Amino acid sequence: MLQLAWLIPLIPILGSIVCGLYGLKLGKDKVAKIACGGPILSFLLTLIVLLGFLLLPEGVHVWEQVLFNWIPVADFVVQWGYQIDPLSLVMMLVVSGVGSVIHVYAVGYMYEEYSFYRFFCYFNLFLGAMLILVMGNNFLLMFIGWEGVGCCSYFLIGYYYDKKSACDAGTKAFVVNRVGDFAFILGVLFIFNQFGSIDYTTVFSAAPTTLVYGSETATLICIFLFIGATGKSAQIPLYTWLPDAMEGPTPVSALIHAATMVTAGVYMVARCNVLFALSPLSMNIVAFVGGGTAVFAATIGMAQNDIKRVLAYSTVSQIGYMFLACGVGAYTAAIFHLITHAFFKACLFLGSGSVIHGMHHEQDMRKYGGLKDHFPITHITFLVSTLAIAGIFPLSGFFSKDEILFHALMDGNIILWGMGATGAFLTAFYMFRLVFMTFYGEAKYDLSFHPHEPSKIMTTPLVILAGLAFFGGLLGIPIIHGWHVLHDWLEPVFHVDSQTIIDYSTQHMIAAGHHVPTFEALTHEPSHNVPLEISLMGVSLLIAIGGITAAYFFYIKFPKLPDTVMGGQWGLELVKNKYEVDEHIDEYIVQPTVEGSFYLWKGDAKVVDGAVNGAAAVINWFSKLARPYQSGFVRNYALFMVVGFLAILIMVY
Amino acid sequence: MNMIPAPEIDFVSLAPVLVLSVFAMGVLVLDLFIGKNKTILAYISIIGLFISAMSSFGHADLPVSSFNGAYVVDNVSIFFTFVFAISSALAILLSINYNERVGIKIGEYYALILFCTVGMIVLCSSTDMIMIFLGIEIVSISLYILAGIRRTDQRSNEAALKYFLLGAFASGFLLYGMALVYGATGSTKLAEISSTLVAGGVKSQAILLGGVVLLMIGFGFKIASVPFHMWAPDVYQGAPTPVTAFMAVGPKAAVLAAFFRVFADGLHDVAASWETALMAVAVLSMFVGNLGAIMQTNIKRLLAYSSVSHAGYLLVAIIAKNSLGASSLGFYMLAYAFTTFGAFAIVIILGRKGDENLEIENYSGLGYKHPLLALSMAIFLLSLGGLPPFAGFVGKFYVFSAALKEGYVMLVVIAVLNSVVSFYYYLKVIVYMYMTEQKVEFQPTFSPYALLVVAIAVLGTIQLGIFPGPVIALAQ
Amino acid sequence: MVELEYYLILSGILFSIGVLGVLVRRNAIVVFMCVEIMLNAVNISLIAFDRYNNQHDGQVFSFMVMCVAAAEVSVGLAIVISMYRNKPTINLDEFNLMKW
Amino acid sequence: MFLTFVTFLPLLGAFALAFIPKENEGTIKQAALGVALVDFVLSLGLWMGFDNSTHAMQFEFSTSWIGAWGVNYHVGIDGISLLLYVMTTFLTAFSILVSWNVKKHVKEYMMAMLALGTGMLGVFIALDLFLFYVFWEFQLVPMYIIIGVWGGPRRIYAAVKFFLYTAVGSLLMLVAIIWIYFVVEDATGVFTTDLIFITKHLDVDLGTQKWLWMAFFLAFAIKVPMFPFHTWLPDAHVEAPTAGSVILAGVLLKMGTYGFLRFNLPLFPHASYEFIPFIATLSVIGIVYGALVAMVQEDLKKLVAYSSVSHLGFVMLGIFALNEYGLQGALLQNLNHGISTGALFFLVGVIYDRRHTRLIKEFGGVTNYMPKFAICFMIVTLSSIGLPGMNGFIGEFLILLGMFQVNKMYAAGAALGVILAACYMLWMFQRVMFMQSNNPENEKLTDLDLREKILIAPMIVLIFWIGLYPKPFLKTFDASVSHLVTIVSPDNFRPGKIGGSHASTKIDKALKKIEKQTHKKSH
Repeated sequence: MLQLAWLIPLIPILGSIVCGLYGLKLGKDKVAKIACGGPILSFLLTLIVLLGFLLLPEGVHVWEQVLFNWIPVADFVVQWGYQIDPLSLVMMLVVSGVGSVIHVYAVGYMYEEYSFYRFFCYFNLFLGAMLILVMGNNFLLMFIGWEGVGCCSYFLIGYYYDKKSACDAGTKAFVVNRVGDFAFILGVLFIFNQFGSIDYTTVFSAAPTTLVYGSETATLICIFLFIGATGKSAQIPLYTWLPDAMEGPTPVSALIHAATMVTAGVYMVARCNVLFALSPLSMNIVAFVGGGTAVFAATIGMAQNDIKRVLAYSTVSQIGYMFLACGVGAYTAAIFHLITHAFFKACLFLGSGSVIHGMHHEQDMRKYGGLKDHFPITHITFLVSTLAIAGIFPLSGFFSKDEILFHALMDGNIILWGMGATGAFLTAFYMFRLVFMTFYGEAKYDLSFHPHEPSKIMTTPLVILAGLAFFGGLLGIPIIHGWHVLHDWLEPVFHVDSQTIIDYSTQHMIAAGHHVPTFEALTHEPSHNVPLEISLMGVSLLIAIGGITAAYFFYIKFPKLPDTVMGGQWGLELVKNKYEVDEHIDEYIVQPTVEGSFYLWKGDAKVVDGAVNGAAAVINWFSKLARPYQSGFVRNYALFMVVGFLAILIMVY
Repeated sequence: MNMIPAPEIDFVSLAPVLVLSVFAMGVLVLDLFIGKNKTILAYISIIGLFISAMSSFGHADLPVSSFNGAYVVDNVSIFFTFVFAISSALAILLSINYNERVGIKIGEYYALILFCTVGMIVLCSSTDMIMIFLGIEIVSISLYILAGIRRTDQRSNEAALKYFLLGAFASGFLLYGMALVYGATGSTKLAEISSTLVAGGVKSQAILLGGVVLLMIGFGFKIASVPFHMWAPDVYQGAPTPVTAFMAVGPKAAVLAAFFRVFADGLHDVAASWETALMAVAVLSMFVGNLGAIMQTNIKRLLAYSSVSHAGYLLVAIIAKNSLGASSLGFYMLAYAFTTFGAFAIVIILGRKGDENLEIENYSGLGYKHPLLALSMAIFLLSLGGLPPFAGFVGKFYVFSAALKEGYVMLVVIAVLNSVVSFYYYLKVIVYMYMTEQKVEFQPTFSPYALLVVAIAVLGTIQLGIFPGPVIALAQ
Repeated sequence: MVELEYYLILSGILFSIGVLGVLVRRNAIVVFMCVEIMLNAVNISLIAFDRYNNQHDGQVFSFMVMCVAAAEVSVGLAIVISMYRNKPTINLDEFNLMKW
Repeated sequence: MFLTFVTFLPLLGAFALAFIPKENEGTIKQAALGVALVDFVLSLGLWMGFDNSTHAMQFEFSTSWIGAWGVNYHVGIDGISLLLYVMTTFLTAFSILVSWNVKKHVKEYMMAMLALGTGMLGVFIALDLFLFYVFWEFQLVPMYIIIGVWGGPRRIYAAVKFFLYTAVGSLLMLVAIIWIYFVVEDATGVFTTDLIFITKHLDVDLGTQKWLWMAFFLAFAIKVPMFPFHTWLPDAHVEAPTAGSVILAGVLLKMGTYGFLRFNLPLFPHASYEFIPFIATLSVIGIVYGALVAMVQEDLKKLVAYSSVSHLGFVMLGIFALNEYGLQGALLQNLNHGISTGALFFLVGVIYDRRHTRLIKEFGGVTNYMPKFAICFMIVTLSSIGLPGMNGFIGEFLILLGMFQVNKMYAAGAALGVILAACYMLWMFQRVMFMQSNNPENEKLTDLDLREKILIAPMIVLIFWIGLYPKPFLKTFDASVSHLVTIVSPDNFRPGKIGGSHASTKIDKALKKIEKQTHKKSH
């Protein structure tokens, strides 16, 4: 059964090729069938593979399928191989599962589009690339998926290619991602330099006995990889592309910019947990960047009026949570949140999508209001997901976020926890701000037209995702030991053999004469302090409710309040303008580069080429100079002979 | 009162010279009895050239020195004899039609070419300064006349006058040089001179060096090297085109051979003193020749200047002073003969009665009106520039290797860079022929003889470029 | 007994005079005569060397030179005459159709 | 002999064309294309018959040419030259079909193209310095003609510049060649220009090596072109006709890199080793500089030209990593650049034929009118910015991998080029293909016709083939490259061994290694 693994990414890719080449001839319905058939098929295959994996003998946690040698150069041999292990299985399930649902939704959403087929060509291709990303058994294959999804996201953001803003957003996304990829490549190069291989199994098994704990190399590798992750997962400082990416059609935002692609960074960091375990410094960096982003993005999210932008910033901040979790070593929590987030954020996006769809592509929330009667299903599902993301018991978000906060406090420190908590509060606030502005209050759109719930094909996915968002939390119920299914499932992946690390590093440090640190990041046991845990849950619940009530007061009870209190405050302005980060990047990086290059070009013509043409000019000049001496008078010629004679005479004597 | 011992005469060695002289006189006499059409004379002269070239194989084992070492027959001299025969023959072929066109109805013309060739053969095989002087003068005097053979044409006259006065002036220097060398070494025979130098039996170093310098000027003038080149452009332009081609190749080759014998053999021992000066002359010739050519709009002047720069390259071979140098001279001149005659042949073909049509712009669009002519012209120019796989390249390669063998790297580098400059003006002609629209109507006069010359030249150029092996074997 | 040097100096002076003449005079005939002076200057030194080396090559050489000089004269004058036919002047400065 | 035949077939074809009257252009075109295609097929035969397991020259043929000088007509092909050779025959056929609509002087054009083909092929098979030089200079002429006659407005300037600039370098190389000729003669008493012999017996001290190296370097660096010798390239590319640009980018530039592999490295290993920092610096500058300058170009062809400077910088970097990753990467990148940039020039030519302008600002929204073109253009663009899964990535990654072993900073600097490539390419693509068409002219644009589809198809196939399964290509390089690596490995010239007969020992070591490898393979 496992043997079928290679089909999983292939099917969507084939689907994409078919759509791309014959889409126009086939007609929309056929295209729709093919486009949705692919992902669903690969979802089923994933289930089969999962079954096969469960049937593997006890203690076998990794199963590799090597298709062929991709790049064989001397001792550098990269296989095209897939690795099936708990982590990749989880990702595959999420990607193909959520992916299929969103594909179905997209059929409804994009149906009016002329280049329907083009959309699904990209969409399927994306799914294939994403599956390669999570299934690859080495860094380079991951990189194929990594850039593949980036490329598809570029296509899909720029789907409406006649809109300049869309094209700019697409290009921006690609280039910003490239910055990350640059670091990623360097990371991979470092890894090969250290391990002489880039296969996960080799590298991770060799790592504890190759890299010294906290050594420069270890840190460099991790930092580079993490920078790569920030690019893909829109973390500080490379987050700016994600909000702009909302130019793409809503299903794209749901699948690529919320559920799957943007979490690739988290997956990668989780995948390399062994390496990160070797470098406490980089762990801290990950944690703080994550926490920082969580808060930072949330603050921006509070003041946005474009419904999708709010969701975009909330995505950024949620991924921040995941990194926070990774940073404190709570990889399970990170993946857990990744899953739940995939559910509710996808649902939210799709919901917003159906609203936008029903509101004739109006995205400004200030022009909504009181839509709950027009969009009953959307409203309910949206509400569920919102509660989930806000972290209300017993919805999925509650468990996952809460686990992260718990670990932030226990394995991290109070500051990280503070960040998390603030983020949670803000999240609850702006999400409900969104809900209230959209579905409640009095209608602010012109009443001439009647918003309408979209067709079944779009509402069904909403329901499914809402359901997942509701019950998804059951995957990992904390406190009660053994009920945390996900934890036990992922344990083999995230198990770090601390003892080997400590032994190797210790002797190595002694040999090198460094003082041996306390390996506290490795040694300390994740404590199970049940009362504390419960009390923390209470606290975070309170925080969430606090956020909601605040939102309630501002946007339902006293709708005037925001303007009267905050109107024109510099803080609000700053947040509204997203801290003017884009502007500054443009001013201090982009413009100077372009202008600089322009002068370089001029210099190229003037100086570098000038030297060449200059030589020619000099020769011409000389030849003009020499001309008059050929005067045509015999006496001159004779004179020159005599002069030459004297010159030679002098030379000889 | 002791007698001058009369040396026994070696007719075998002299055979080429004698044969040619006889034919020349024959032509002179015959001229009186035939009518207006002198073509027959041309045929006879060519036959004469052929026979004399063949007769140079008289000796079984070379080298043979006769007349008390005043005259020698060796590979070099034989090879050069062939170069002369070929070039003179080509010149005659070119002349036949041209002379009718421009109205040169003088039978002596061919006789003069033959006499000139006699002088060249003497020049390249003599090892005695007296003989060398005689050779040079035979060559020069015939050339003075040939240059001015179009008596009614002012340019021709002017060319003759300039060439004559300056030539005589230069011979003065040459002669004085010979005299001083003779005085310093007590002999006019190169062999004895060098032995005296080796033995250190020089009477006065000062006189000797003075002589060397004067010789350098005399020879330098004849091969048109800077700063003694200034006659060349004017004379080349003024003289009838076949004569121009002729004097660009044959005499230059002959003088170079003598130059080589005197300096590389005779004065080898004092090379240190003249080497630098000669290098200076060589480098100057390259630069001035190329720079001068760039500006030219008249194809004949352009070729004249390019021949100045070629003189520069050839001096490199003399500076090398080794056997490779001698043979490379021969090969280079042969290649140069083919390319130059080919080029001038096309120049002649493109001219017509009353209009020489020498402006380079007028060649615009030739490549599509007369593709074969243009193609051959391009081949000749590229060969002159030294681009493989044409003869010129092999010649350059040969000369440069001769110099590099002796380690004159800088000199060769300069020469090489100069040939890049030379490409510039050769390409300019090609640009006109292929890359600009036709300006004037072409009215070429296709004469079978000229076309024959072109054909021979193309074959020679390519043959020497692609399969130079046999010829090189001969030259060595 | 006259030293060799004197002859050499004499011929040197004559030669220089000839050269100067070529440089300064405009009349074709005169210029040509100056060239002849140069040749004869050389003859003097040839004979002198010959005498002081007591050989015969020098004398032979000088005879050769005379013959050549004679030949040159005939050719030269012929050229000058034919030139004169086209353009009735023998002032060299009148002759520079061709330059540059 | 077969190799010789394949090499000279185009030239024969050119002669044959001479006898077709210039009126019936159709026949001429078909004949030319036929010859080129046959040649391509034959060269594929070479590839089929090629034995990957050895570094030795194959299809070798040697006969005395200029006996007096010991110059031989010695040709042969190995892993380094084989694929360049095949690519040359391919691109020759390609560019003949590209220039199907050439208007004036069709006959001359086709003849020039075929002659050029032979010239280029000869460069890749010559195993004799003299022979190599002959081909090397010979192919200048047809290219000069092609640019100068069928080029754009400033074609003459560009053509002459191209010719002279290249000539400067190669003539200095000629001096070095003669020098080597005598050095070897002194050492062995044999007059020969045979490359194989010389590689075995050339044995000069470091100082001389450096001088000779510099002479060869100049010739090849101008051809590549490396910064700062690149300025002839934009002019040549912009003025040349489409096919000319394709050939120029696809083959002529490769001659430079090939020269480094065939001459600089094996002949002067120690000097090459010493010059690594020098080359690496120039290459990195070239990569970044080319990319930056490309970003602000207004003319599509200029942009692609400068991007070539950047890409070739990568290749040079790979070569002078002097290890297998770098070298194989460089060789593969040679092909990649030939394919991607060749295709780019072709596509630019396609819209140029329709709009008679290449200014980016003239375009916009082209996708609306030429969707198929848009797809192809996008694929080629992505391959040229090295998207994984396409050809460009593998080459670039291997090169970075190789350089990283030598010096991390150079690799990092080069990797910057990866970012910049995305910037200039995508920005260009956006301005040309996307957004609203601001110019009514664009609405007249028609999509790819059959000929153009036939032309672009193989390129796209190759792009993905090399990207997804490069093994066949890499395997071809393998033996030769590892042999080369053993030659240039620094332990051949540790202090004290210089001036000894290390050349021969070097070869022996190499041979042993190869033997071992083949042994392994056989088991």
